[in-house]
Amino acid sequence: MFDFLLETLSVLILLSAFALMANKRISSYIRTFRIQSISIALAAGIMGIQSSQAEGRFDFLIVCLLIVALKVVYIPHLLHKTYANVKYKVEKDFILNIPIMIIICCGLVLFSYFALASIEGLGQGLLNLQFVNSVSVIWIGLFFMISRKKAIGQIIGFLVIENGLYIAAMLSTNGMPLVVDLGIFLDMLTAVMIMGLMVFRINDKFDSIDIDKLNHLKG
Amino acid sequence: MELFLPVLFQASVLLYLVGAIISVLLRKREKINNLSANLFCMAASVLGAAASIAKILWHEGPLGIFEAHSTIPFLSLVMKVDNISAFFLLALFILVFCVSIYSIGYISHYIGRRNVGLFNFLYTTFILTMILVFTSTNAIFFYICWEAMSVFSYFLVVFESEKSENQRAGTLYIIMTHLASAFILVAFLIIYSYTQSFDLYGSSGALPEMSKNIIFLLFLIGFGTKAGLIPLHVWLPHAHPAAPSNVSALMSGIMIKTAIYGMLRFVHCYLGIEQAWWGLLILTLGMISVFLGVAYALMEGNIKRLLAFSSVENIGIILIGLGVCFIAFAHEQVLLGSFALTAALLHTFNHSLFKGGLFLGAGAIQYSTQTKDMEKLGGLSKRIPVTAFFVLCFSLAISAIIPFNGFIGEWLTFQALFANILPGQTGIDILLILAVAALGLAGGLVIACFVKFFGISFLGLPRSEQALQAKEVPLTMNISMGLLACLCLFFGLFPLTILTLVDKVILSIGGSTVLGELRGEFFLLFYPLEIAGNEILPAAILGLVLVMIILTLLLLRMFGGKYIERKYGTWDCGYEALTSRMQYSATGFSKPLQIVFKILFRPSRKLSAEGEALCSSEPIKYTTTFSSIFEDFLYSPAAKAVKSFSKKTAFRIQTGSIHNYLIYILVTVLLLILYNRFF
Amino acid sequence: MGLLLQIIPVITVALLFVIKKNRIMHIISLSTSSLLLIIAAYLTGQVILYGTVEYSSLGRFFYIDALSIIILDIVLLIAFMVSIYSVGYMEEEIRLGKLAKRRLRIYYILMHSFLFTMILALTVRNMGLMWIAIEATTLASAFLVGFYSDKNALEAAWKYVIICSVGIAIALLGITLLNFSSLNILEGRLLLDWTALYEHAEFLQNSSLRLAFIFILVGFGTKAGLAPMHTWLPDAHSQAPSPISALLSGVLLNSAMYGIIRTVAIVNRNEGSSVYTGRLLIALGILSIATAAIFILTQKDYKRLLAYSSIEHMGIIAVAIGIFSPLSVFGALLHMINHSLTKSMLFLSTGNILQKYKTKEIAKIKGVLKSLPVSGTVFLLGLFAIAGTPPFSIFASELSIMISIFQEKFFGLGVIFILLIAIVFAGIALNLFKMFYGEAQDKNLQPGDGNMPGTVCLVVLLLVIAITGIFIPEGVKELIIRAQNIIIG
Amino acid sequence: MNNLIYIFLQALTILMLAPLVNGLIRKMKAFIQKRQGASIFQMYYDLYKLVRKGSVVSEVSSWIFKATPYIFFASALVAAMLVPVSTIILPKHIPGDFIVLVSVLGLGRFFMMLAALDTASTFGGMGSSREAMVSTLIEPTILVSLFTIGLISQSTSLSQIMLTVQGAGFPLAHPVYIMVFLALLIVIIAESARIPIDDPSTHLELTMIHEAMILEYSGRHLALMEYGAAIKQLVFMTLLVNVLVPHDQIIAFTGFLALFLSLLIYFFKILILTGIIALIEINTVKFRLFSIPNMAAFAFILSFLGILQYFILGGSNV
Repeated sequence: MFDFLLETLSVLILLSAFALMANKRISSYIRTFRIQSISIALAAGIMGIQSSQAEGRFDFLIVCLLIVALKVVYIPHLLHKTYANVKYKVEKDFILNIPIMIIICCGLVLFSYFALASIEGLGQGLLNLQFVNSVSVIWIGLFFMISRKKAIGQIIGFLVIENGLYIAAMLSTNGMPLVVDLGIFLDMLTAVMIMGLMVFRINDKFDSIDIDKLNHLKG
Repeated sequence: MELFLPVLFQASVLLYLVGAIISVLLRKREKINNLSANLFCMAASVLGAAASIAKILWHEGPLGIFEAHSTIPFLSLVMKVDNISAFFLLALFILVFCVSIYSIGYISHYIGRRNVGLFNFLYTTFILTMILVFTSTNAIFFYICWEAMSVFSYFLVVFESEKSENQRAGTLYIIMTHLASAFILVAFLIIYSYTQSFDLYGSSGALPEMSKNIIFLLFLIGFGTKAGLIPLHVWLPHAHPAAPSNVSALMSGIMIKTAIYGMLRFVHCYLGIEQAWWGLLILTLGMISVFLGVAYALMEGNIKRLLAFSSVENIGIILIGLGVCFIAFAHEQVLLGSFALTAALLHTFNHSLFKGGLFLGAGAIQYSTQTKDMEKLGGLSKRIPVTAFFVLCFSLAISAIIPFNGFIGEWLTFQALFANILPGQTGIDILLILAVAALGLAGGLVIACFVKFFGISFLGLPRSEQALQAKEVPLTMNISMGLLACLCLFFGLFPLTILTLVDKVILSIGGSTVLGELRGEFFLLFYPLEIAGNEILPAAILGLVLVMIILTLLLLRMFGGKYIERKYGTWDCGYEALTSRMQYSATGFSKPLQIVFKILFRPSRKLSAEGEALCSSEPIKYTTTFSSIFEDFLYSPAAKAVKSFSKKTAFRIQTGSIHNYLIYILVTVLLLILYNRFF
Repeated sequence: MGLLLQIIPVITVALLFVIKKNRIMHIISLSTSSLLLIIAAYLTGQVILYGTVEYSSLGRFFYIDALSIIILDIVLLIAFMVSIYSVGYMEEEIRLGKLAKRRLRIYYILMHSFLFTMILALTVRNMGLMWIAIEATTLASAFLVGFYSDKNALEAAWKYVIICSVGIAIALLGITLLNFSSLNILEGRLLLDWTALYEHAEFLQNSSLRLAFIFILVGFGTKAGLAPMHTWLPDAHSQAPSPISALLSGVLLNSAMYGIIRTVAIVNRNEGSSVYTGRLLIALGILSIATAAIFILTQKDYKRLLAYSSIEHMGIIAVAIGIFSPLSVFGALLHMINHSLTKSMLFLSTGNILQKYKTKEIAKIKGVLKSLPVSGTVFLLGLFAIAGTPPFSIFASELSIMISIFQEKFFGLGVIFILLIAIVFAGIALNLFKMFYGEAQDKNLQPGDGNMPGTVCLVVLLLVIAITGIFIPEGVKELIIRAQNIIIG
Repeated sequence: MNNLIYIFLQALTILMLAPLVNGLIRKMKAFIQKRQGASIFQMYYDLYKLVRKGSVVSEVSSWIFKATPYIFFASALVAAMLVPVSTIILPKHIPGDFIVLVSVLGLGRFFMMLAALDTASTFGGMGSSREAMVSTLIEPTILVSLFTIGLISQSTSLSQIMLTVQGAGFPLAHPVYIMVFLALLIVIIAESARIPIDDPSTHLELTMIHEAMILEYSGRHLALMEYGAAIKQLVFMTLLVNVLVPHDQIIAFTGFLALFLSLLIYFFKILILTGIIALIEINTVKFRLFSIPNMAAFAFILSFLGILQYFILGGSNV
């Protein structure tokens, strides 16, 4: 029953990644990201309950709370603020048109399946094809960064990668040791804050957050 | 001997070190600094020269001098002297002695203007590195010294760095020589990978046949570049003129010979000659260098560039000897090979003397006129007569004119070729005959070239104010040139003195003696030189010439009575306004040959007159420029191609768009995953 | 004692928050770095005596062995030099008005937290923590890269953060897989524990380990500046303040490479051969060298040129690790040391040049030797050194790497390797040497290199690399050999 | 000691004969042109006259200008010592071989060219630069042809060569020798500044080479230069006739009579050669300066074909 839930969630996460890919507006990026984070939090919570029943570990629950606090509440809010502050007109943000990008993403999913299929012991117990889903979320996140021109888009992409990583870690190995998990959260938080700060600065200097304008350093 | 000789060598090396250190310490006291550094060099050279002669005459086999091992793997300093090293060292020490005397005077015009301390430091260490190159027994240590030599000489080349052409010359030089030494390094490492040792005196038995050929080619490229072998010579005519003249004397006199040493040491002694085509290749390249080198020299208007090109030619002569030697050894004809080797070694020695002298002479010209441009010189034989006389001697020597030492080398080379032409090896024979022809043509061109060099810059009327104001050079400079001139004459008259040394050297590397027994009752007094039944008596020839001159004078006195002389202006067709601009210019002198060999120089001329008609009385400007085939068709296109390629790719890769950068990462990951799946 | 290593920087940062006066800040930073250096020396002694330094407290968290102490020593030595140099440099910057007085505080805070993260990365036992520390280095140095917050600096910083974070994220995936591969062998508290992983390397699950290696290689490779993930490096190095460029190039790259080496050790042990990792490392290494060579041949900006040369040297190290013979690993470690010292020296001297000429364009600079007698000379000699000219130390390490390549009879590789290095030399000579000679354009440029203590540092470094080119102290050699044994086993 | 005497003897022979040869050539030309022509001893008279005159020296010039005539003359004489006029008085040890010969002549030429430049006159420069060209182009031919003959007799010493060739009976019938003969003929014409390479009898700046170089000379200096040139010419002629057409093998008996006879034959051969040269001079016109290279190339090809013949015929059995 738990496994079933987790599977659905992982599929949901993958779908949310696709949805993100299909989004046009920054506001909708953030919304989709929030949804994704929520589902991750759920997954963490489920695993937390499971493990607390089984072996009385609580770290997952803590992590779950952290996710809710950071990825569901704080970071999206931060991004919203940033997005509100930069005077930013709606304009075409992506380099390819959406259908093609979706197709490429499908390709990435296939590829990550192909990549991970070599690992023996895949598909038994907890570690089933959810792992593939979550890894493909990483690639999609990376591709999202590639495909979006605006700074915020890139931040989101990075966050999606983080999500993918996190879910992968959680599903494949029941999560890292708690210290590591906390550390990762800390890092991610600072990273996002720094990026956000830089977005402001870029906005001042280049009076746009279109990072295609950042192309002076060549050769 | 065993105990005494190494100490002598060590002492000389030590003295160089001390000289270097002192010249750094006495940075402020420039006069003393200059004096002390050069005196140390002279003392060291005397010791060294004595040691090397003693080594060759009275000691067989390698002589250990110094050995030290570092904590870094494969870094060990092993110095040994065997006869080859000793021979090259002898040439080095003799030249260094003279050049150091010269420097005392020559460098004096730096005092107050440039950092003399730095110069002397570089000068001394440069010599030191050359000594180490000749004595190092460990391949890696050899490479290190080789590189150090290049670097120090680079700094000397760019010493007068305010001129941008010097900087360019230096850069070209350091780049080419560094690339070349990369080839040498590869060769060493291939050797190591088979023999597991860097010992130069070790055996190359473990090397497979194929790899030997490759190694030979690597060495040829590596050392050929240093030697200025055409088509790898392009750095030479730029670098040698750029350096201060005493340094260019060392560079042309000894440094390019390190390459000859390398070929001997690594190809002849270490690898051992197996294929005849090695020799053929060297011989062919030598011929090309001989002809083109002197041809380009003849066209030069800049005295030091002229001398530099002529170095290329002389290296060519040496390589012809070396090539013939390799061919002969490949056919196991030791005696014939030894002829050729004798010729090569002797010419190496002689060239270091007269080319060194010539560069010193050029330095003297520059010292007294501040110009290297022949079109600005002229009439110097009246203003600096002593220098003029010595330069004349060197010019005769390099033109292989009896009784100077240049001739002996030339004669031996011809004898070597002659002896090696054996019926039944048709291809090689034809090549050898062509070599004879090339040497002949070159001989003619050399005479033309140095008649131009001496005649234009020392004779006639001064072509510029500087030449008119030329001031006599310091005594030391003349002394050193005189010394070299005497040596040139001495070794020209009594070649046996040096040939006995050469003979020992060749015996020590598996050759056989070439000095036949001496015949001729009366002429024995004149030290005949007898090779393969052909004997010459340079001393006798000189004696006869002198006798003839005296006789002529006497007879003239008898028949013609007293000699009456009337001073008068040069015949001016009644025009009565003969100016210095009406005499033949350097360009004009070489014009006929330039037209004959148009194909080589592809001269481009420009006539420009202020007036519209060329026949008007307005001054007319005639400029003609030559271009070197290799620089135009080989090097600059290659350089351009590489540059543009690098520019293009650089901007294709580092586009400045972060998207591309992320794509790189993604693609890399995907590729590596593929690798993981398939391997 | 060892824990001080991690505590002191934190304290320093905390102090710097409250201090007002610039002079005191200088003093604090100086004293910190010197203190750290002393501790490092002590620890080195410990390692030489006992092999490793570890504390059972805090869950086996602190761990130093020969490998990490070598790199740690490099880090702290260079940090020391840099903090000496920074005093003069920063004062000059403030004098020139390129910097507001109050920003010195930020500079030092960032610098020391950067230092802290790097020390952390080198002193933890747990791979996960190591990952965190390395990611943290990026974050700490991001604002240092964009310190002069002009357009270019900002651009460089942005690219730096984004690319490195993405790369490091991929590394995290690798770590996860590493963890996964050990799930059935190690119990909870030993998870991701390097020593444990290394001891049980044979039993780890091969397939996932291989995959893990790939991701870690790409991830840490990004940080170490291996082509084609190197793209952030030239921008960051050229835009950062010169002392920071010195830190980035001399220290950061090494600590990333350290992560790769640790992983390689595990994987090769598990594989029983170095073929799998070797192929990848050599491929990426040669690619990096080639890229660097191409870029150096026509480079207009001297700091960028040096950055590319860092890429080249990282490539060399990668190749050496790929060969994975005792000699090559020895060479690699030696090369890490030599490269860091030489490169940081070069970057520091570019600082002087930059302050004198106020431009990074090579074409606009003439007569460095006249206007900066000492640091100009150091720079020129340093260029020869970095290009692998004997008798400087870089040559020694490159030599042993080359020999190891030929020992394995990889002739093609060896030839390409040597040729590329020669080309790099050609590029350096072609582009940079013209800076040194002639006369500076603007006549009112008074000769003499300011920043006395900094210049002294330069000379000291030059002496060090010149001497270590001829021989290295027994102790250092001993350490390196131990590290080599740790890696090869 | 004998060697010395022999050498001086043959130097003396050539010294005596050289002006006469010039006279002969002039006479023959005159004869063919149906002119009276000057006496064959004219050159002796001229030399005597010149020797007695004082000489004008340009004040621009340096010591080289005055030293050159003596060096040139002496070098020509020494060259004369190296080429045996007859194998009857052949010295055992000639102090040099043909490489030395070339070098010794080079000494003279070197100084002559310098002296021409020394007076800062345009003519001098012109002369020496042209001389440089001609001599350069002709040099390979000399060496290769001499090498060919040297190879046949496995020695570079001229005396040795002559002895060997005498053994070979009547060599001129042989292709190798024919080629070499023709090549050397051209060499002689070039070296002795004759039509079609150069024209000794005019002073037209468009054409002159040798004359331009000695234009500044007068008095005894001029005499020495002219004389030296004549000797040089005879040396080359001797080389040609004695090496390629040896004659002493037909002399049966020995002693002074033999010597006399051999010298007679030698003189006779020279006579014929002068005839040939005279004919060439009559029947050709002076070439353009820049068609000289073609002629030189032709000469070189002849000599090279010669040596090819030698190889084709398998070397020794010539």
